[in-house]
Amino acid sequence: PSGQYDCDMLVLGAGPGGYSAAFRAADLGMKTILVERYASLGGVCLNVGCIPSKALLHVAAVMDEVSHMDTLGITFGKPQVDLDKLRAHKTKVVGKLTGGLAAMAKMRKVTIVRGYGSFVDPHTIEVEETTGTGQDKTGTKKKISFRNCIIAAGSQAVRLPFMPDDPRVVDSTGALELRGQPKKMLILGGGIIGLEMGTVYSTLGARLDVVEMLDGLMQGADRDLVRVWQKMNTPRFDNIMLKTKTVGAEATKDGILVKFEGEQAPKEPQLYDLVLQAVGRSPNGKKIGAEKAGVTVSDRGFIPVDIQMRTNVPHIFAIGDIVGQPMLAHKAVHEAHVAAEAAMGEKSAFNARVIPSVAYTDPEVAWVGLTEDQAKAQGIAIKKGHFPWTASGRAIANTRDEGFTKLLFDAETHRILGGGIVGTHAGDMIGEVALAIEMGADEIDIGKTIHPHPTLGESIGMAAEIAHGTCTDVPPARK
Amino acid sequence: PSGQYDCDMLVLGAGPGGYSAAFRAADLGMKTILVERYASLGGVCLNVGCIPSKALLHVAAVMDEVSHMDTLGITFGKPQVDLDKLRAHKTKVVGKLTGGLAAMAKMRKVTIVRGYGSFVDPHTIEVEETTGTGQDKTGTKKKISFRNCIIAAGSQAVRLPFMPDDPRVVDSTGALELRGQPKKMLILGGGIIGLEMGTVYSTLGARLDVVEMLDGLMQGADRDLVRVWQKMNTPRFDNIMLKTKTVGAEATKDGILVKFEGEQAPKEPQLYDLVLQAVGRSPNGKKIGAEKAGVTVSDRGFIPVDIQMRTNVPHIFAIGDIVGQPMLAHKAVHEAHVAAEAAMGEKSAFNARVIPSVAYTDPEVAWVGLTEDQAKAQGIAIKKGHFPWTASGRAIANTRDEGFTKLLFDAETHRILGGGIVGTHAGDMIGEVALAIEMGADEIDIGKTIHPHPTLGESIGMAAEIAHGTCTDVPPARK
Amino acid sequence: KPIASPAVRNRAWELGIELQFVHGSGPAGRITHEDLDVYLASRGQPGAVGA
Ligand SMILES: Cc1cc2nc3c(=O)[nH]c(=O)nc-3n(C[C@H](O)[C@H](O)[C@H](O)COP(=O)(O)OP(=O)(O)OC[C@H]3O[C@@H](n4cnc5c(N)ncnc54)[C@H](O)[C@@H]3O)c2cc1C
Ligand SMILES: Cc1cc2nc3c(=O)[nH]c(=O)nc-3n(C[C@H](O)[C@H](O)[C@H](O)COP(=O)(O)OP(=O)(O)OC[C@H]3O[C@@H](n4cnc5c(N)ncnc54)[C@H](O)[C@@H]3O)c2cc1C
Repeated sequence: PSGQYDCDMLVLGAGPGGYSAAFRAADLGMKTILVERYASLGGVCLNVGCIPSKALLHVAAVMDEVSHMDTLGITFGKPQVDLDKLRAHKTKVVGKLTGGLAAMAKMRKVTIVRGYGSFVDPHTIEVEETTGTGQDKTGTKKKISFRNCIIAAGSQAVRLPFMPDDPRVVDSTGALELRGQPKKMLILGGGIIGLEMGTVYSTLGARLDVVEMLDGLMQGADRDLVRVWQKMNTPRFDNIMLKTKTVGAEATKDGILVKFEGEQAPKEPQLYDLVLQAVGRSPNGKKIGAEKAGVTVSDRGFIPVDIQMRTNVPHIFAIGDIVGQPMLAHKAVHEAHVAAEAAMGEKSAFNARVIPSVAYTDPEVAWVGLTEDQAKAQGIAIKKGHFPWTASGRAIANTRDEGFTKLLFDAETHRILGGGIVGTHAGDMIGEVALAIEMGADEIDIGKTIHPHPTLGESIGMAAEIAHGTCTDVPPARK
Repeated sequence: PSGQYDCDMLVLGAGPGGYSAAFRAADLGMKTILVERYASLGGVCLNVGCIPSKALLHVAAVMDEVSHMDTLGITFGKPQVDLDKLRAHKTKVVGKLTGGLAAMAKMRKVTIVRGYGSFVDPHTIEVEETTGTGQDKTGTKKKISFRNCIIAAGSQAVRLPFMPDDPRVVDSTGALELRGQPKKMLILGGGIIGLEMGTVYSTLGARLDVVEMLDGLMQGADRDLVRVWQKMNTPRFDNIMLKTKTVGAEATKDGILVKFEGEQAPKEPQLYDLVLQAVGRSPNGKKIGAEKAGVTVSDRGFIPVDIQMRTNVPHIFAIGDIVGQPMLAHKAVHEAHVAAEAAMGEKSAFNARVIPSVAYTDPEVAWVGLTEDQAKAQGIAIKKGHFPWTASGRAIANTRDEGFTKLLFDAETHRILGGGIVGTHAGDMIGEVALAIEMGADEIDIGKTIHPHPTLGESIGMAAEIAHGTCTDVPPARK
Repeated sequence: KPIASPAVRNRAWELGIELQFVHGSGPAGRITHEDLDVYLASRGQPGAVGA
């Protein structure tokens, strides 16, 4: 049915957004072409993001766990780390998933075109063929015409202009390469990505410094959640520098010498074996010739879209990191399905109420929907159910009772508006809170749902009972 | 307001049912007395059940995890096990929780009376004081009168009559005492409790045999879930004897010599260092003089109750293991709240649709609501969403992708009826499936709820998408 | 804000129904699929949605 075009659907970029869009389009019967500059599918998330970071974080979590086991009666020897083998493990994990994607693309008859794509007009893209493990161009170019297009070209790590070009200065991709075991590491930016990588390196032996311009780490999460993480993680850090900027850096024989300015800046420049730039990601909107297709791109490189993920050009859609915050894989996937269905003429729309966030640190920090900070700022009256894991049998049995689960309810309707969990496996449980919000559940709905004992998951039921005033696993509410 | 009685509410037994009932009653303003024969509150669950078993299972899980870490590049020495220290850890975990209960009882002004209680008439119980760590009677007796009563006297492990009285023959309580590291252990009964304890002992070095009269282990769970557990756990067992009975046992110098009969019975009697009786639990209904209060007790010792947990005597309620299956702590707690509220004159009723079950083995097995076996037996047309964890990035990153998540939907209304998860942390995630069932969610509700990536929890969203036909993380549905 | 589950919200959007005009018969006024059916029947033909 593609008629005058080479395909019904061209998807630009094969990250979680792009492959999901292409697969959905193919499943709906469209002749689909997926253009990707790199050799393997999966984009940032599978190749240099979500997945390799979690493979390493899992290993780090086990190592950290083991280091406390002697107090429980089990003593292990000091672990021997084989970096090559660890790296190979990470590569294998990534390979399993990207290999799976390639196989599924074939089953769906999605044609993969390797190369760098750039629009030449509203129905045509030019692809410059690339080769090898990077994006080296072969010089071959071809034009592909399409009836519909979904732009899923993602984002790139931001680099500070004054950072020296040196192997000891890396972004998250470089950090994931795990080239060595630095003794002293600086994390630029106190966001999730930097703190996750810091966790890995610190468990492997590095002392950490972190510098953040704002007045707290892990922005976006409520401070009470972050406080628990921070208390547990203070031993990893020599110096947490808030409201502080990096103003210069110099590569020396002994390390990277970094200068700071701001409230908590050390007077002297500091020396590091490894500097991780994790100051944010910028969208790739300006690198794909969008103007040739007539697609509007914002100054910062984002592509504005409507609730069906449609750009200003009706047959061109955009999804994922390139359309805006939050830059998260699960957002990209859900947007992808909407875009593919909308292109097919279905009335799909992106109308999820909430998108959860998770820091896969140790403990994990997960939150979804309204935060307490937002409630305060927006003057929304809330009722809180706060269940401390010191009252959770399972958390105590796991010797990890530092966490808590809190749910925020509308003070008037008692409907759940948001929630946060800090503690081990928080990320695996926040989905229930998201479902509760989407379903419009109230404190009784959640509290009267029987959660199995003893689990960490029952903390969600308990938090709802606390809000409702019926919990008997915590001290009585003061009257 | 207790008037002519010593209290408004007397609760018999301080297990999860009893303490929750007493605390709820006190929170509602009743003058409450809690009678318990043992020194510490918490009943079976906290002292010799849920909690100590999970404390040991956690340690076992870490040990098992570590044994695979060398393939990931981290090599630990062979672990040294200090049984005394491990036992002390378990005791400390239990002590934290039971100590917490005692403190909370005080805050709520719940009076604890230590002793063995037995009804003398519909408004009076006689308590024979007990002392020490067991239930030794001091000889002192006192009568306590009550306006309302909640019976929460729980259950007891069933003992096979022909089992010799020998320290090498234990029930779950004995097994939790961790007196040694047997080389060869027999588990009588293939239920959750036996398999959990077997997991602990096998990780500590025992080879396992299990004997079960029925044709499969972990009855109640769908076979596809159990199959995954069994495949992972086969290495722990020398012999899984199904459709087989134990017909005799003899204590010898070299061990307990056990004779079997049935389909998979070995011809010769087998010798074991430790025999765990885990063939079920029987309710304590016949041991409390219920007839004196006029309370009906079934032949098997259960106390029949209505939806408000009321026995045939209107001011006497019963909850927990003593009222019937499933014998689970979370059921007891929810029933407790209902009973206390009903006694207070509130219109509460136990109307949860589903009660989840979890085997805290490795991997965990969790299920809730309708099973596939039940659907088949009852002729209910279902639509299944089955998400294999081989497609889960997080499971692969954790090197634990053997699991799966399945959801069962009504074929016509698309509402969720049940679900099962096998895999690490399954128990922490099954609560979301329970909430979905209680809320009457359908496949779109769950699938369109954005779950964070990469988590094990997102497998629930994926399974719903698969049922709906919109998942792009698995191969396309065959047409 | 009217309460409705994702499936009900999606269907309402596809049908061009504004949920604030629909009576919710579920617990706490939750709008169900059946409520959408009733609304549709009373309103007649579903209208188109401006994208
Ligand atoms: C270290 C790290 C950890 C992260 N962890 C998580 C996490 O745990 N959870 C989470 O939700 N998110 C995480 N993220 C964010 C997540 O990776 C992104 O949100 C997600 O990858 C966005 O998907 P996307 O499809 O929009 O874009 P991308 O994944 O960026 O994919 C875009 C694709 O398009 C290709 N491309 C771009 N331009 C062109 C062109 N002109 N021609 C051809 N191909 C092109 C790129 O090569 C790339 O493959 C993490 C990110 C990083 C860096
Ligand atoms: C090894 C093991 C592991 C388990 N694991 C789990 C699990 O992980 N999750 C789960 O949900 N369930 C689990 N269970 C089951 C769980 O322990 C029970 O369902 C739960 O304890 C029942 O609570 P209850 O309040 O009804 O009774 P119980 O916990 O049995 O408490 C009854 C209390 O009443 C007291 N009592 C009895 N008669 C008298 C009397 N006449 N006078 C004074 N006091 C009296 C007893 O001493 C006891 O303290 C496990 C059980 C075992 C044995």
